[in-house]
Amino acid sequence: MEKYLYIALFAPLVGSMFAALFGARPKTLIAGLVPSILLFVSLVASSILLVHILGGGEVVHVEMMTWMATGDLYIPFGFVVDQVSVTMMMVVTLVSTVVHFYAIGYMDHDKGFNRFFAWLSAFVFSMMILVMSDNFAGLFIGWEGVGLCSWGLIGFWYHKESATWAANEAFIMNRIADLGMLIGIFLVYWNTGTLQYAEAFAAMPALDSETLTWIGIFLFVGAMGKSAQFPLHTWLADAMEGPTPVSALIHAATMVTAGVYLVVRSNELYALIPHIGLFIASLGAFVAIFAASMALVNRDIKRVIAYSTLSQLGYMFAAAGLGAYWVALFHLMAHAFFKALLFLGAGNVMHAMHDELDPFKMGGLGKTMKGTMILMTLASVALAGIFPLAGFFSKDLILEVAFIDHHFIIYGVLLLTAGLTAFYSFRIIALIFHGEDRHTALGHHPHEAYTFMLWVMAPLAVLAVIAGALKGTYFEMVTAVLPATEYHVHSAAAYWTMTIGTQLFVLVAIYLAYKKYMSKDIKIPDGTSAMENSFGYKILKNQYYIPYFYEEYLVRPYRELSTILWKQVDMKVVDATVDGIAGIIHTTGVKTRDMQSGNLSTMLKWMVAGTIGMLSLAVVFGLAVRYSGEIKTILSGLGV
Amino acid sequence: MIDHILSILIFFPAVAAVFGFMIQKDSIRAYGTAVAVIEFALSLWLWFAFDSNAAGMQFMEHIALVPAFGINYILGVDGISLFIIILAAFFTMIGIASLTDTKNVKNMIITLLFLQMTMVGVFAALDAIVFYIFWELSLVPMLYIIGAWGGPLRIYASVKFFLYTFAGSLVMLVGILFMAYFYFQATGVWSFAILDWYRLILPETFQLWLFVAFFFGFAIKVPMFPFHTWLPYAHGQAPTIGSVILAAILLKMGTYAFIRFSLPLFPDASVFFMFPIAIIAIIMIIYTAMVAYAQEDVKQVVAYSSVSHMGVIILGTFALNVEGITGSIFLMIAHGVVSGALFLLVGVIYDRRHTKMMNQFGGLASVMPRYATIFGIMLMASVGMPLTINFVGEFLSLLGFYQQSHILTLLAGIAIIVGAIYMLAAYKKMFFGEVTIEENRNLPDVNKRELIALIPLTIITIWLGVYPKPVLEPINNSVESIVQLMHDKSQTEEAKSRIPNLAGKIVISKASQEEAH
Amino acid sequence: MFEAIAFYLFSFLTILMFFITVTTSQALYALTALAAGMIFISAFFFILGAEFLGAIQIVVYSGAVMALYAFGMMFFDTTREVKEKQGNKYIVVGLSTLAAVLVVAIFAAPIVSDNITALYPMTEGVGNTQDVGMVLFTKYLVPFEVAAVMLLVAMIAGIVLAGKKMDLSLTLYSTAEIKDMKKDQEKKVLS
Amino acid sequence: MLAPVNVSLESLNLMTLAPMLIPIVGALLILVIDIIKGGLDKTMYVVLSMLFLLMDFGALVDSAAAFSADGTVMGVFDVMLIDGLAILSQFIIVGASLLFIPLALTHKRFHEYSYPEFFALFLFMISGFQFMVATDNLILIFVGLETASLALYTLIAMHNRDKAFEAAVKYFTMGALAAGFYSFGAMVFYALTGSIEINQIATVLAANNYADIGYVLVGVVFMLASFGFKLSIVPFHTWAPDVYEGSSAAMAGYMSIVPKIAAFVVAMRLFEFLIHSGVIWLEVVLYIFVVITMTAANIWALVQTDVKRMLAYSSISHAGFVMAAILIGTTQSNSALFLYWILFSFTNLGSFSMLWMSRQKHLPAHQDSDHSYDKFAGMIKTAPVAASIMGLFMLSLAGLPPFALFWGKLYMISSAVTGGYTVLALIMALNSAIAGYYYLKLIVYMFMKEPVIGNDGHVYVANATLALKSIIGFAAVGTIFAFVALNPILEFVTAFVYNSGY
Amino acid sequence: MMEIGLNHYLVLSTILFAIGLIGVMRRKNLLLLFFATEILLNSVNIAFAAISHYYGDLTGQMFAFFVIAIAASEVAVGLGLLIVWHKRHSNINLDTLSTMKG
Repeated sequence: MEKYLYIALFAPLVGSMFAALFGARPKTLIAGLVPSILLFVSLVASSILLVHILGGGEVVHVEMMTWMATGDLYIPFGFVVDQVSVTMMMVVTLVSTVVHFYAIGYMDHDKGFNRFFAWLSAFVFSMMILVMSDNFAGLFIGWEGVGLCSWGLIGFWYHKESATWAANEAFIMNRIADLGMLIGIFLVYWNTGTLQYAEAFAAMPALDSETLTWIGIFLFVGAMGKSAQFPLHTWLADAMEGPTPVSALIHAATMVTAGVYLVVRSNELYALIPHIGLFIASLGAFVAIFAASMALVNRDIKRVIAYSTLSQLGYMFAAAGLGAYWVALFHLMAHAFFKALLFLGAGNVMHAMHDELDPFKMGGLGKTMKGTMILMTLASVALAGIFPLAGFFSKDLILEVAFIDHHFIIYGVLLLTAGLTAFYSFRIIALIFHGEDRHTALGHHPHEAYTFMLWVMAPLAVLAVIAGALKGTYFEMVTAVLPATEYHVHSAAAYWTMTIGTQLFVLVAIYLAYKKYMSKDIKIPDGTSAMENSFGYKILKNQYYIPYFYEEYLVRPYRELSTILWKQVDMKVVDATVDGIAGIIHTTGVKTRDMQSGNLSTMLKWMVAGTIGMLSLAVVFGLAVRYSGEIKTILSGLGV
Repeated sequence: MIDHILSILIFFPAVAAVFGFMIQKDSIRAYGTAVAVIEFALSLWLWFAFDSNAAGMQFMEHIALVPAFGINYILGVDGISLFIIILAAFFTMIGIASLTDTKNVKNMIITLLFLQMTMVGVFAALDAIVFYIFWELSLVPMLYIIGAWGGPLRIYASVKFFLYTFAGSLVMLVGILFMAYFYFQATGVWSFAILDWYRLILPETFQLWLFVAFFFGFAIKVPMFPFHTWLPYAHGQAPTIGSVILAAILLKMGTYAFIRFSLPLFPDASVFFMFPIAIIAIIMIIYTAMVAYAQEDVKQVVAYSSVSHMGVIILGTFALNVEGITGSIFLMIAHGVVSGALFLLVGVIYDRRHTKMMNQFGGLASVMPRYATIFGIMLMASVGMPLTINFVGEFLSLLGFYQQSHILTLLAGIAIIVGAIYMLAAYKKMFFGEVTIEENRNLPDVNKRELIALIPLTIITIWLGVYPKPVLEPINNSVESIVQLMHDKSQTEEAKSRIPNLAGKIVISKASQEEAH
Repeated sequence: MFEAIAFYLFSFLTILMFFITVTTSQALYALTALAAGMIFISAFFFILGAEFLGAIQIVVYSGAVMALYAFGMMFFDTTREVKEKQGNKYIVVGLSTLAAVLVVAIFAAPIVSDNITALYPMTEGVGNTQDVGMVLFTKYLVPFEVAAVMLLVAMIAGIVLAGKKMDLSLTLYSTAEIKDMKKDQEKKVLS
Repeated sequence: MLAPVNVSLESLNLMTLAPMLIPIVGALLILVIDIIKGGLDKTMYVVLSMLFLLMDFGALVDSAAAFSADGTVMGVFDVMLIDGLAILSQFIIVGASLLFIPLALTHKRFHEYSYPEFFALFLFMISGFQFMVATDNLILIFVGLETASLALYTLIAMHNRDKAFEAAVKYFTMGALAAGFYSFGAMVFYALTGSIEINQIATVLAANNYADIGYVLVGVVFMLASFGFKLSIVPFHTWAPDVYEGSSAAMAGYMSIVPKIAAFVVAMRLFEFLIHSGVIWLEVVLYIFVVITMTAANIWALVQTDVKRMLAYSSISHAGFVMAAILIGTTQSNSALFLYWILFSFTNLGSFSMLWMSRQKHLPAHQDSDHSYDKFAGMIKTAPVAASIMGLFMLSLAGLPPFALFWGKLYMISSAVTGGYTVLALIMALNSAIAGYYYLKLIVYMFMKEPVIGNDGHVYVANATLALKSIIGFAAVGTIFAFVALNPILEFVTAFVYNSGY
Repeated sequence: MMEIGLNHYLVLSTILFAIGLIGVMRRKNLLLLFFATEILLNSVNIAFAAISHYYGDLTGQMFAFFVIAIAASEVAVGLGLLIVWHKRHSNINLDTLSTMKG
């Protein structure tokens, strides 16, 4: 089995390096094909491992070599393939394989073709490390690796100011979170004396809850960054500057879910600190509705999808926080499929519309782009959680979890969010594919994407449909490592009312969306309509003014402070002091050199003066000695 | 021969330099390269012959110099100094090999060889006076390099560099003499041998004063926060090769000296001053990082960034436990490699455009992709990306200090954020965006001579990032012995508790946990 | 009694003379006053029973030194009034009076003269000159010889400085010039 | 009636006079030769005086052996006092003179060397200094001092330029004043103790344990004043810069070493016992003087524009630095004084000789003084070897290891540390840092600036002859490899100083 | 008061010394300045003679003797220097010798 593990792990790396060889050259198809094929190999290897695990085979655990070893610290490159990681591996390899093949078509005309694949495969490699590592340090490697690759990929079109800015923003925000993560790792090490998951978690129950709380918090801070949880969420929307396949792979399916993975991975820790779990859940719920609300009004397809991703991550955290780790993981998987699908579809649309992203400028694309329409609709349905697609099983399960754990507020929020989700997903579907044709006016002549691109999207579509059916087997599998808590509403009646209620609610939302956005008189908003000027709309449009806040109160002050520190403090204070000392000495020299007037008479006077000076000192001293007794008495009289 | 390998390492370049005067101008470059290669080979041989499992000093040499005053010529290496010596040899080699065409290159190369002698000498010396000799002597060639080949402000910069460090080390000299005097009082014989001093246990008050005296010399060299202002000038004005060696090796003398002198000689004082120094280190980290962010000259960015990194090194050193000190030593090497490479890279662009102002660039990524790639790798190394050499050092240093204080480590950890900020900003300014300035349209990409220097550095950066073991292991062994020594010598309760006792394995000091939360 | 009168008289005169020497603007007065002062000092020597010293004083100073100075004065013709633009007088006067006051303040106190043993006591009934001679040529033989050397040095110095063509600079002359300079010297010698 | 004196020649042990007599004989010989056959070339006289100096050196070696065999020797009615200090200082005096006299063999012709009297006076001067250090009798000290000084004034004047005369006159006049101070001080001591032999004075003062301290202090004050003049202690230093500038570089270098060591020895004899017998006042005053002299001289040297003048101030500062030894007054410090001075003489003579070698007869237009800094601009390009050697001397003066003077500083500061003068040690260290600046200034000019137009570098070696070159080479080698000879010197010095009870 | 003791002589010599100092400081004409130095030495001589008289010890006279010798030789050298200077500048005012300063 180990060789499969290594294949699964290193195939992407090889692919990446291969592509990198062509890095500086103009487009060469081979540079795209080889990595994709290698990824497929990796996919196969992963599936073999999956089968192995499913077949109740023991966990594959290898230790490749030592990384760091000093003092008591011992960090190997160790990899483990257990039920959890194999799930992630499957998701990662599958989605990325699809995305790779898709990208061969998508990046067809891009001059950075080769570079793109180098980055993309590198990303997959780091992601594999992230999920397969058997210790926190390894996790951190992957953690940073994916951050790096996402930096490179968001800023892929580096000549675009916005793109590079978004890239740096993403990187730095992640860095902030990573610090938290690092601290968490330190805490783990100094308290358990190891960074291996197994030993560390084994040692944790012995620790006092305070320490555990801190560990939990810091690790979760790390997770927040990667999974773009509030308040570190702004980068995700901006990250849409990257090529769409990237958004599909990184910012929907895999990287952003790393945070969830971390929480799931450390379930044994969070099981010990339920209060933190509750906090996570609440934050998740909040983010879910928060992001969904922003998605409602946004006029950029990708950003809408991005926000929906965000809100889905909220769901996952809610689940994980409530201790339903397997549910979270399940939703992660399902979400990966349909969200990737959605993004790739959006990619097609963008291609068709020459990177036009405003759905209001589209409409009626359904006629020309039937395939894409079907796929995206499927995905949206799945996302909305309509029976029997994947979303239904995973998402409603989370609702149930919330309900059953009697966290009714969370439940309510999530339920509402479900409606919103449906609404905004179909809002864009409607705007893009149905209704009036608004684009020819703008001189766009849309065309369907290459067929092979549609075909490679097919597997995702399939999974988006059938994923729900796998629930049982999946449950069997992961509960081997995750707490196997069945979630069943006590009374069947309640269950049915709930389920059906939810379904109806969602359907209503979809209906509303269609009703509103298929109407003939949809105009391209020009900021005049009453709604656009309404307060709520503005707030949502400006993402609650959070980016503005960051820019105004964090970024700019930092920049200005830096300049001040340099120009004022460093130059004018610290350095000036040093030069000042030298200057003082020098000026003293210039001032006092006149003593050497060169006039003999003055010289003689100086000599005499010196003598006199000494003499007077001598007299004082002599008198002091002679009358020391008296002086003492006087001083004592003075009370000295 | 292997018994005198250190003497050979030290004096071979010097002798070669003296002969260099006879060499004809055009062939001096080849000569210099050859000498440097031989030197590097010798240093590799040293590594090969070095017994990684032994903690103590190896290849010791002992020649009486002034026995009447206890001054002897004592050399030796342990895991701590070994790699810095190799690094010195390495950088001199690639420095000379990749030396761009400069006016009177002959003097330059001869100077470099002398400089190499002093560098190796500092790290190999085990007698305080011999150490001091090389320490001071190293100023002269650098003074000349900056002053003769530097930029417009070169004279100001070089003189500032010289006098600043000179003043500091004179205070240190007084400290050395005091130390020797205390040893004399204790034993009745004069001795400047560091290993003898290790055996001397001083009362805490003495330790404090001596610590301060030494601190001045080291802190200015490092340079630590209030004393750092000579560095930007020196770097800003120095020619590429100068900045490379300055950043890669000369700065390390200070941090090395902390580990060689301050910690083992004054364990109690080290503990006493741990938090003040940690705070200074944190100021270095954050403050200089912000200053670096404000720079307009890319070389200044790198210069300030190295101050920021030195802060992390200091922090690791004063973690006073194996993880931290090992980390800091490793980070010395790492920072040497990375900042050296960065300065070389800046030199590359400077040779092409004769400006270092970032607003003069932009969009270089499309013009010089290879250059951009290598720069990117080094940049990522410098911001401490895992699997690059820097990460190992930073991780261990911070990890180590975390045992002492959680809050301070948290603050120091901001390094990874601010570091990313200024580095990415600089990279963005230089490489991203459209090409705006005409001259930049068709700049040649990195040429062979530059690659000679850059490729090995890149390889090392990745290799030691992925597999630091061969370096980490010898360091670890030596550090363990030093930490144990410190623990045994320390007298105050505080120190005993802060400095782990390796005889009975590390116990997490509850105290440090309390004040964390 | 007599001694006291003599002391006060001569000290008054000496002080007066020397004061004139340092204050007058007439070089001639200064010279004369100095000479007179010297002679008065020798009077002190006689009072104190150091006849030999007194004699030397008169011979050397009033004879040799004064002659030298007189010659010098003529040479520099400073006989007429010398104009000296004075700097700040107060410094001068202040400093010196201060000095006097300070030292006097100390010297007014008697010296504790225990433990003081005359190493070379004056022998009774012997002329001071013999006495001096005795000590001079035993104990102080070496200083005496060295003093001789010193005088020789002074003589050579005087000759070199004042005599031997110090007015023209051999440094700046060319070798040729120096050659014929030598030549006509030899001519002088022959003729 | 006086009893006839009868003393056995043995009791006189006249051998103690040998070292001083040799130069005198030499001087007289030179004079005689000149009378018999005038117009001989200077080389003959140079070699002759070197021979006599060598003989003198041999005699010193002999007496050194005698000393290490059976300690201090008094001679000739106990006027002569041959102890360790005397021998060490004479070694320095004669050695430095040996290094100095070949500097007369310049390539260009200079006025003074065309006089045989020059060499005669030179030898007289040496013997004067030797007498000065080889006795504790204030009279002989005075006479020796004057002999030397008078000769020295003449030697300076014989350089025969306006500045030289000016220097000589200034030096002479202040010297006369200093002589007055000296005699007054001696008088006070005599009045106090009825003796003019230092050890006698010490015993008497100790006997009536400094009863009238006032008198003692007055005496000390005037002595300090006169020796302060000789040692150029601020504020008695004012002659030094002008005299150094006025006289020829070689002479200046010589003056910075020989007269001072002589004065140091006397000061040591005179003040150490006072300090040890707890005259706090003296300790305080010396402390002040040391610090002021070091610092002020350094600061003034910073702002000089002429190298020779800068070196003048620097040697003032060095003198102050060494003065600390007398203040500290331990065996270590006293041996440090000699060690320092030996090393200093190498370096300083070397650097002054470099100036001497570059001496032009006529000032070029762009130069305002003989050795202005910009004269040396870009020297490395035109005369690399000379520049390197000069740089070497500068670094050594700055106290950069491992060059000669570093060891002196090291040992001196160490003695301050061991003597308990911590603050002083720090001040000394920091002063070396300040001093670094102006030595560096010259290096900057030589190595980092562009040469003046039309300077082909010949000017730096215009005066060079084999003699000068070998002297400089000798000095350079001594400066670099000082650490080799350090141990024997240190042991030798320490032994001698210790055995003569200091 | 009428009894003349050692102190009287010391005070006298001090006063004379002070006068000498005044001369040294205020004289600008070198020749006259040398006069002042002579005064310094002489004032000391008186004291020496007096001390040797009161202690009945000859050393003082010896010292005075040598001081006289020194004074004489100083005069010789001093005048020599003056002559040279005067030959070149035809004055002996010390304000003229201040070409070197700073």
